Amino acid sequence: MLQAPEITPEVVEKDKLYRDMGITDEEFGMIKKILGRLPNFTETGIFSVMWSEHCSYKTSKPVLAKFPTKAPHVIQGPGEGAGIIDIGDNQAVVFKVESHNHPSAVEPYQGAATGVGGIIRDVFSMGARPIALLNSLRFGNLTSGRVKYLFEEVVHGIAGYGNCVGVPTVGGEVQFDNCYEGNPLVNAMCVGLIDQKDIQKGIAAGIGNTIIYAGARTGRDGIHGATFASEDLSEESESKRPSVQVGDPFMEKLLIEACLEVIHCNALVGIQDMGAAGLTSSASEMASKAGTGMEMNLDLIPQRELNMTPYEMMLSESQERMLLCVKQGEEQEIIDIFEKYGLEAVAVGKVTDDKKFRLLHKGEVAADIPVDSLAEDAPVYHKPSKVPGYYEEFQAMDNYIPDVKNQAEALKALLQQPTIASKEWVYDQYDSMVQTNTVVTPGSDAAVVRVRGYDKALAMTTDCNSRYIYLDPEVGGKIAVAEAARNIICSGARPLGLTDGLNFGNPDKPEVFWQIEKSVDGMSEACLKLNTPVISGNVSLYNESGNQAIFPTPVVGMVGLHESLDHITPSFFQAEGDAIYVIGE
Amino acid sequence: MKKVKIYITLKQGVLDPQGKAVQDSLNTLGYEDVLSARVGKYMELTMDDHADVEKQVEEMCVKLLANPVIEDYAYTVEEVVVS
Amino acid sequence: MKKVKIYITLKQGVLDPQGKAVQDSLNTLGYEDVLSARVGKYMELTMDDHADVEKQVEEMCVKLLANPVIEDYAYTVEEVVVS
Amino acid sequence: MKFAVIVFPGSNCDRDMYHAAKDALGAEAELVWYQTANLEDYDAILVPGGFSYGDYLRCGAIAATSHIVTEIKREAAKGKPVLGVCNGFQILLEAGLLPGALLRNKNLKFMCRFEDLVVENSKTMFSSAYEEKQVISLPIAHGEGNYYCDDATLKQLKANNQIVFTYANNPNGSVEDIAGIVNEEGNVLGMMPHPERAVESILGGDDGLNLFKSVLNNWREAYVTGA
Ligand SMILES: Nc1ncnc2c1ncn2[C@@H]1O[C@H](COP(=O)(O)OP(=O)(O)O)[C@@H](O)[C@H]1O
Repeated sequence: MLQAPEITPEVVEKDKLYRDMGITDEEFGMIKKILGRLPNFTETGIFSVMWSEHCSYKTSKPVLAKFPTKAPHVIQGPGEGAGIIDIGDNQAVVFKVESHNHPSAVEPYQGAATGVGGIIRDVFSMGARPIALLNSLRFGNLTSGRVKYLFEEVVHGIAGYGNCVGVPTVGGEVQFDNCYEGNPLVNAMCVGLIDQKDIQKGIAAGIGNTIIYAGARTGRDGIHGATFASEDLSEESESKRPSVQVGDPFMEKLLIEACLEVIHCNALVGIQDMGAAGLTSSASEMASKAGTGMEMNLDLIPQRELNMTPYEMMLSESQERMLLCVKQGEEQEIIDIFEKYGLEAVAVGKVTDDKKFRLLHKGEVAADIPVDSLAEDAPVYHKPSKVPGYYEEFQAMDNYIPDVKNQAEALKALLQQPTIASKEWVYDQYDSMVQTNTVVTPGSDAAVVRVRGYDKALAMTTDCNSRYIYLDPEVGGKIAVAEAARNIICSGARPLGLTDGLNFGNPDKPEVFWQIEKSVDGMSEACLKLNTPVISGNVSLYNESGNQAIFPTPVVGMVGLHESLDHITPSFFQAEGDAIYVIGE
Repeated sequence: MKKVKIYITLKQGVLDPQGKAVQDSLNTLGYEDVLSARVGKYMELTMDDHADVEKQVEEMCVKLLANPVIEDYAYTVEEVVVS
Repeated sequence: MKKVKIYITLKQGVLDPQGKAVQDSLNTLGYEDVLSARVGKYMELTMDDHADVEKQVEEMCVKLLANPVIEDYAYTVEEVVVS
Repeated sequence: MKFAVIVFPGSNCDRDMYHAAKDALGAEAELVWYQTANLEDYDAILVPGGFSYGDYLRCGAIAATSHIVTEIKREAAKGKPVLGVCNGFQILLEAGLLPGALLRNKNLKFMCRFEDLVVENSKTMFSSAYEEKQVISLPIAHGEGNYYCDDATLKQLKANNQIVFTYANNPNGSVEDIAGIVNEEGNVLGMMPHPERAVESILGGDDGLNLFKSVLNNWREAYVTGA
């Protein structure tokens, strides 16, 4: 399936090869109409990744539109690599959460590691220095060898990558439940700090400007990762995967430093990381956002393997790569900075005025697609939704009041639950102190990272009790946001806003789609009440294995501001003799 | 007694950042003839004699020692000559 | 072209926590015949032909690839047969 | 007094070290990229932690072959203080500036937490602001901090009083609980714990500050008349 050249457009249509890539018959019809002809194999692959849920949010878009995203302090809402909020003194905080569930189920160390790498790139591509990482993990119960292996390796992977790049991992959460046995969840969040004047956008503007490719070479890794992320985990998915992506945190560390130097060059017009669907999504999105077109010569793409086809290059998910738009004639200044860090940076294309996404390969046109059809104009679906039977049953039940005979025993039994027990085993493996700004390390309600040189600090947390959301998605959604806000407030900070990671089962099932809608309703209501807009997020659907869906798990990552370092309050008792109060109901 | 030598290498096409760093470093040190480097693991097991040693080693590689998603393995089994 | 295979092992007497962990896991999995395990590195270099390949490999091991305080090394040099 | 903080590709405690010297100690400090030709202009050299070259092959091994290490050796031979922390310690060992090697932690895991250390030798230029046998608390953050040397080397380390810090509760399996050692001349210190992470009480403690103060005080005594 990977050797494209001999597969003609006619064969793609006749043998319905597009179906293997996740394109439906109707969508194939739309593509023919957009192009006014049959798409070739490469073009079909490009549409398939751009129209996958992962890139286009085709089923979740109508739901996401419900989130409140605006507030006077929001500088950048959803739509760019990460959201941005004003924190005064011409500074801003940048943050986003991202899932890497499916890769982590197949190869837990690398899956988790590359998840961390991806979210860090989202943040520094905005021009921000990454200052903290958090994560939100879900596994089956720790009774099987496979689950223990997944848990250990995911934690090793997060540590392996985060520790090496020198961004402290300051918080997170872990929950164990049977529903995650075959489909663990690995969500990573990155927080960055930026001077507002340095904010970058992922745009390819200015006709004639140069497109520069920087970082790792392109290999055959993770081809079709984006479509893979939008399917449930089956036996097949293992064999479907040509090759797992391996992360190189050392390369990423160099990329961070080089990119944070490059953003100060006048020559830079736009910059974006190559995340899911790699070169295809970064290039087409940069052009679409700027209202331009782009032409790239694939012969110039740095390649790690021999004889790569356009299809393979465009769909590769090799890690640690960035795409830049640079003023024509001023390329060398930028290339020199990358070279100082030992990184490859090559001009591979230019901005055009025809709103086309055109790829050249060995003297031939390998793809020629209206760029907006890939990004902005991807199809959107309004899926049917239906109240699940289980929910109606539960609602009809009487409230259950547990009859606890021995309080001390019950407390001990609870504390032994892995979900409740101390997570020191996990966070002891994370470097939580590098950058020497971590005031409150993992183990408290919210982590606190001070802003060096100012009398202020940032509080951050990830939260989601998916059992509540399963029982009642709307109330559970409110609880998730409220819990995050309480954690922030307990640390002494004012909540600023949140990023959400929507992890759900197969949205084609009306009951699952209902869960998505209702939890977003609940979350939105809480966001409005608490004045914590949603500034970024991620959607991961099809989290099912063997027909069992996970509990709906919309992870909330929230950030708050301490207006003075004196306000920082840890969550543990400070001194003997201090009084203890309980407040609330 | 048997001595088992196991070689674990990254599958063709899987990125090997460590190998790349070793190659770059050797090139920088002046060994420009080094065209590529790949880094893997080498393990030595000492095992009691047993009818099924080979079968066991094969199993151990699959179950624990190698990660079949990204690694290949090979092994040899030798008699330990007690001198 | 030459293919160089390099084997790096911990010196006798240097504690090998990773080897110990591998042995313990194998024993736990039921492979009780495994009496000991040592974990080292295995590298493959591809090198351009050169009069001094062996000498260069020896040097590279001493200068970079192995740490003489804790490690031993061995290598083989093979002709790459281009088919 | 002017400190050089060496920045290798992959160093990540470089800025922390810089802030410790500049802001907490109040000395002059500069970040020095590893391709810089020489270090003559600096009075002391700090080799920070991190993952130089991704810790690929062996921690510190690739960095130890770079040109700047030759320069560090040259300055060390002049008697200038050289401090290597964590990955910096690994680099100094790989470069042969200090004896021994670091293996993976006994439990094979990366560990990040505060640990109690005992000051075994308070007569070095790095430890003179501490009391002999004082117990101090510094963060560790490493996966390969398990110090190893052969018996002959250990004997020498003891005979020359080169062991500066030991762990009160050995976290990683180091021989004789060793956390930090100096060379025979006493001007090169390597240690796994991070003094630069413990220079402000808001970050959990400032026991590390005296290490930098020791260096500064000794330099003043030697070079500043009337000090
Ligand atoms: N659940 C969500 N809530 C709000 N915004 C979202 C959500 N999911 C995705 N987004 C926004 O959609 C945009 C595209 O997301 P994504 O494709 O994950 O980013 P990237 O292209 O960096 O990988 C981002 O700006 C993101 O913030």
